[in-house]
Amino acid sequence: MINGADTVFILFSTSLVMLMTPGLAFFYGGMVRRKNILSVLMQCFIALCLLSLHWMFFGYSLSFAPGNVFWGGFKWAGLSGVGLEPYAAYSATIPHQAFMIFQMMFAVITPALIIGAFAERMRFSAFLAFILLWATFVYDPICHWVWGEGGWLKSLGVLDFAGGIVVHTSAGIAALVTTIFMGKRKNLEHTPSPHNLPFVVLGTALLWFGWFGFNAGSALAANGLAVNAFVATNAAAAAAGLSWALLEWIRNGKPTVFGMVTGSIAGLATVTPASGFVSVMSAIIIGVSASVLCFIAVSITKPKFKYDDSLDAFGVHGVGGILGTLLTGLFASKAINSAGANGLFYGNYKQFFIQLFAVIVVVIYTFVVTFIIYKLVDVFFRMRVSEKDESMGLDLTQHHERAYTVLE
Amino acid sequence: MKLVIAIIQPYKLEEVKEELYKSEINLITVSEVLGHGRQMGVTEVYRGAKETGNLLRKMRLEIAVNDNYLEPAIKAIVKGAKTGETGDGKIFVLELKECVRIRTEERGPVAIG
Amino acid sequence: MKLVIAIIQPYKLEEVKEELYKSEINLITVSEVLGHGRQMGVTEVYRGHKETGNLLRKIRLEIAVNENYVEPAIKAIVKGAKTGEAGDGKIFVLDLNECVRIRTEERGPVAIG
Amino acid sequence: MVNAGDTAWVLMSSALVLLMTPALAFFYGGMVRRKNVLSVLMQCFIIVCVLSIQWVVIGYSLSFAPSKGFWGGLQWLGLNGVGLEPYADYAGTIPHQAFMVFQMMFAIITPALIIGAFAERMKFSAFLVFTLLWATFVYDPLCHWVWGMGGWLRNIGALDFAGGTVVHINAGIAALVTAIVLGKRSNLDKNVPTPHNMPFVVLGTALLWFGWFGFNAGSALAANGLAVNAFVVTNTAAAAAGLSWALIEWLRNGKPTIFGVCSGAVAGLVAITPAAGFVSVIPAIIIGMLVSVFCFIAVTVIKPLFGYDDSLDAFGVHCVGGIWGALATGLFASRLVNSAGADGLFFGNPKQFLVQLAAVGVTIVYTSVVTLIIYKLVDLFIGVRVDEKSEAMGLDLTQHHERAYTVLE
Repeated sequence: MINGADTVFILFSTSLVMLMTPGLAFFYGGMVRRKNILSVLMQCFIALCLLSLHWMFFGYSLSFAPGNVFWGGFKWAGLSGVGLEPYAAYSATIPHQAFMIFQMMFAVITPALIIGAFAERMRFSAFLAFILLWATFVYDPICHWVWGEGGWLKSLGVLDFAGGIVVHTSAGIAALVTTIFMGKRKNLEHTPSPHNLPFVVLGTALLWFGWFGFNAGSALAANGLAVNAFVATNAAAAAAGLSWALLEWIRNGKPTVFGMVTGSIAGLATVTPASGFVSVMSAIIIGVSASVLCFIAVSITKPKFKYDDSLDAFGVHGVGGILGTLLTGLFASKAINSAGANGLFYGNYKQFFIQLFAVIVVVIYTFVVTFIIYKLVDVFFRMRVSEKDESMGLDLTQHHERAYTVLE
Repeated sequence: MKLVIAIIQPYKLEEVKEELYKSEINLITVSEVLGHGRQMGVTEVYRGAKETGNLLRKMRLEIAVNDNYLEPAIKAIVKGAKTGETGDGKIFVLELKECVRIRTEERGPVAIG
Repeated sequence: MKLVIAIIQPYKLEEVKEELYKSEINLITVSEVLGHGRQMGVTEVYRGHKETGNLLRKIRLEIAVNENYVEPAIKAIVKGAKTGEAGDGKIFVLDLNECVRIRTEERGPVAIG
Repeated sequence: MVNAGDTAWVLMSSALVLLMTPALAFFYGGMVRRKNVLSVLMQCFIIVCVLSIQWVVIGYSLSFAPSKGFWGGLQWLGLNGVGLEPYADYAGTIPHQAFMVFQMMFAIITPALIIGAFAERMKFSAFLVFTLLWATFVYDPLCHWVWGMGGWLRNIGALDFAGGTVVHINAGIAALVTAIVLGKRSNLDKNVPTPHNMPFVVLGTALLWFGWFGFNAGSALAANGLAVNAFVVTNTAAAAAGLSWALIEWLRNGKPTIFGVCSGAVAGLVAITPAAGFVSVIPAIIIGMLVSVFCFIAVTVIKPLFGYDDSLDAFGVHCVGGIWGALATGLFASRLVNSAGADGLFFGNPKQFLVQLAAVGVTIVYTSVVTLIIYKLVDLFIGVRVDEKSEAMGLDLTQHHERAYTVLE
């Protein structure tokens, strides 16, 4: 039976999650140098176009069709059999296509997150090939394991409400792999400062706004659970933004707006797997720990190991996603979501080890497969732009256009 | 004293800076300008309409030097900015009558650098 | 050789460029600056608060020329930029000691234009 | 009976569609030169204000009050009788005022689309008068013919789910007419202005795409399977069109551009608008793929060939895309998707294609004639174009006495 309110809620949540990809574009775009902003916007936008089609042709089928434990197969390829009737195994009160398109927006933003790692130096054609392969061979299988009917991690009882493993851990690890193998940007002695911080703030605002759809929408119905996820999401983002600002204040003397928005995003990423399983107080603790750990990753670990994760895709999303998945194993409670499980703090230590196991499996799988895809694409398309193109900027060399005019 | 004004390709700024620092020339002022060039530049495309603007984006350097630093400055700029293609830019040298360090009110050659 | 620096009204740039091209002067560098003016400019209004800033937006042209082109350059700029109202701008002429074409490293008058 | 779910959806959609007008402001605003960006933002914003009032006072009645005439009846002037009970002929499950406010947002964005044609050279006072007259004498009658009870195009069975003819062809033709009669911007042959802030164009596109979900899926006027279908095909067509524009550029110019992808995505959204509630996913991909081809030709071949200065391609994208969408609806519509609709040519009903063609033809003729008359009237009494010096100085400073960006601080 289709329920009107649930359908409205999912359609609206889908719109919100769609807006997150452009939100991310501005979040990242403001951070790069002026000569590269369009390349980032372009990568995010083309991901929206390309992966929408990928999802309908075969992505949705690979991820969600009732195939075997590892992937969904091609039963629903081209959306055959995915109609306007509900499909009860996923969501009994909304049209099947509504569920499909809601999930599509997740499949779009996940590869877009990786852009932060290789911004300012990747060739556009290589980028297209890379995200298409990555979505097919990394995102779709992992999505099936965790969320798909019959997926083996799902059967194991892994909790991932809105994508801590599927979205943030996988994208974060892929970011780490690409950034290591692609190498540093040129002339990095002076770390480039963000060319347009208001764009970063605008992007954060749109991401925060869209994240309500991401997390609360994952309840797939307009019910109490959705409200819990909504409140927990906001609480974690607020706590994380505030605590990052405090960390900077203590360590560097002044809080920065760039730090605060980074903290908020870390909080949002971290609470994602937990939002439907934990209470609001737990969400605040999750938010604070997100900022602490991501702060360490970004401002201590990164300079120490000297990888050039240009926009901290790994430091924020990878670290946040892994942390959130583990914390879900600590803070989850059946009192919040009876369909979930209790975590370590509620007397079920087993859940924590299930979460840990899932994280390890996904990290290894993502690392290996991303590496293979990277090498393949590098052989056929060459990943990195030439030195001259890099100093001229990707906007001019990859797209023959320029973001701003000088005089008029 | 001389005032050196150089118009160079924007993407060569890093290298020119590098070369100037090597020659111990630190006092530089950079601004973004539009310049007329003989060269075509990268064609920009807007909604399919090709655009080759005749005013191109350039970087303008202003460097005040004492006379003995003039040649090193010119050499450094040429070394950093030269590619051999049209559009590499120009260097102009002007007489500098006076120079004042505002902090100390020192004047003349000692105020430079 | 001379370096001509002109400060003009922003909206006159097109016409000045046009006139300079007619006089076969091609090497120009344009930048956006703020200039102090005697004229009032257009009053800007922000949330009901009237603002007549005394620093107004101007365009700064730099043109390097050989001696025989100084007068044509000045004439061209005046022709393009003059309206007769306060705020039309100023033209300064400086001595240019040296000019280097970075691409070929040629020097002197031959390097101009 | 008012249904809570349906009402929530239509209210949500109204908010989404409202956001499209500011989105359009940024989409267009990023494309103009720095000295004119505020004039575009201003025009879009003032339209929201002016037409919101026009709509509740006369517009809604002229468009939707049941009547067989040229306009809707006058019985709903000032929202008289438009209350919180549903009006079953339009939407049986939401308050009548919810339907009214949803439609208001369409009436607002339609004249705003035309701005793209006359940007950078129209006098603000003339713009206000032109817009008000255009909404009353072009938008309202046409809206009545296609969607109003008793409208004659509705009675012959023209399909227009969310505004292909009423919104996009209509605004696009008006754009062409004004661009031609207003003439080119000055100095255009010497240097074509490039977009002064491309990220704004991208921001506008993103918000338009976001709002378009309300535009199309909201037009189902209920939270049901039809809304989901419209939602899915809207996203699909936009994605297909954005991608295909990038491919065309890649083949033709060697590099794909973000400006191209944004233009393509908007063209795809335009084209799917009339079809959203009548076609399924695969036709949506075809509609999206092809619209980029048509609009690309219109913008890069036809426009330079005829030499009209449609500054921001309001005609090239909205009208061309809208015509293709309206005709494609006649080709791909299927009763399997929407039993209240009709089958198209490819589903064995050639008549539907001819009906669509007729609706398109009528719109083009009516709109171009009346727009021309309104333009001439306004030009006579107020003068439409700013003087040369104001144009060179920019409309921000001369029409509004303000400036978008500072130079140094």
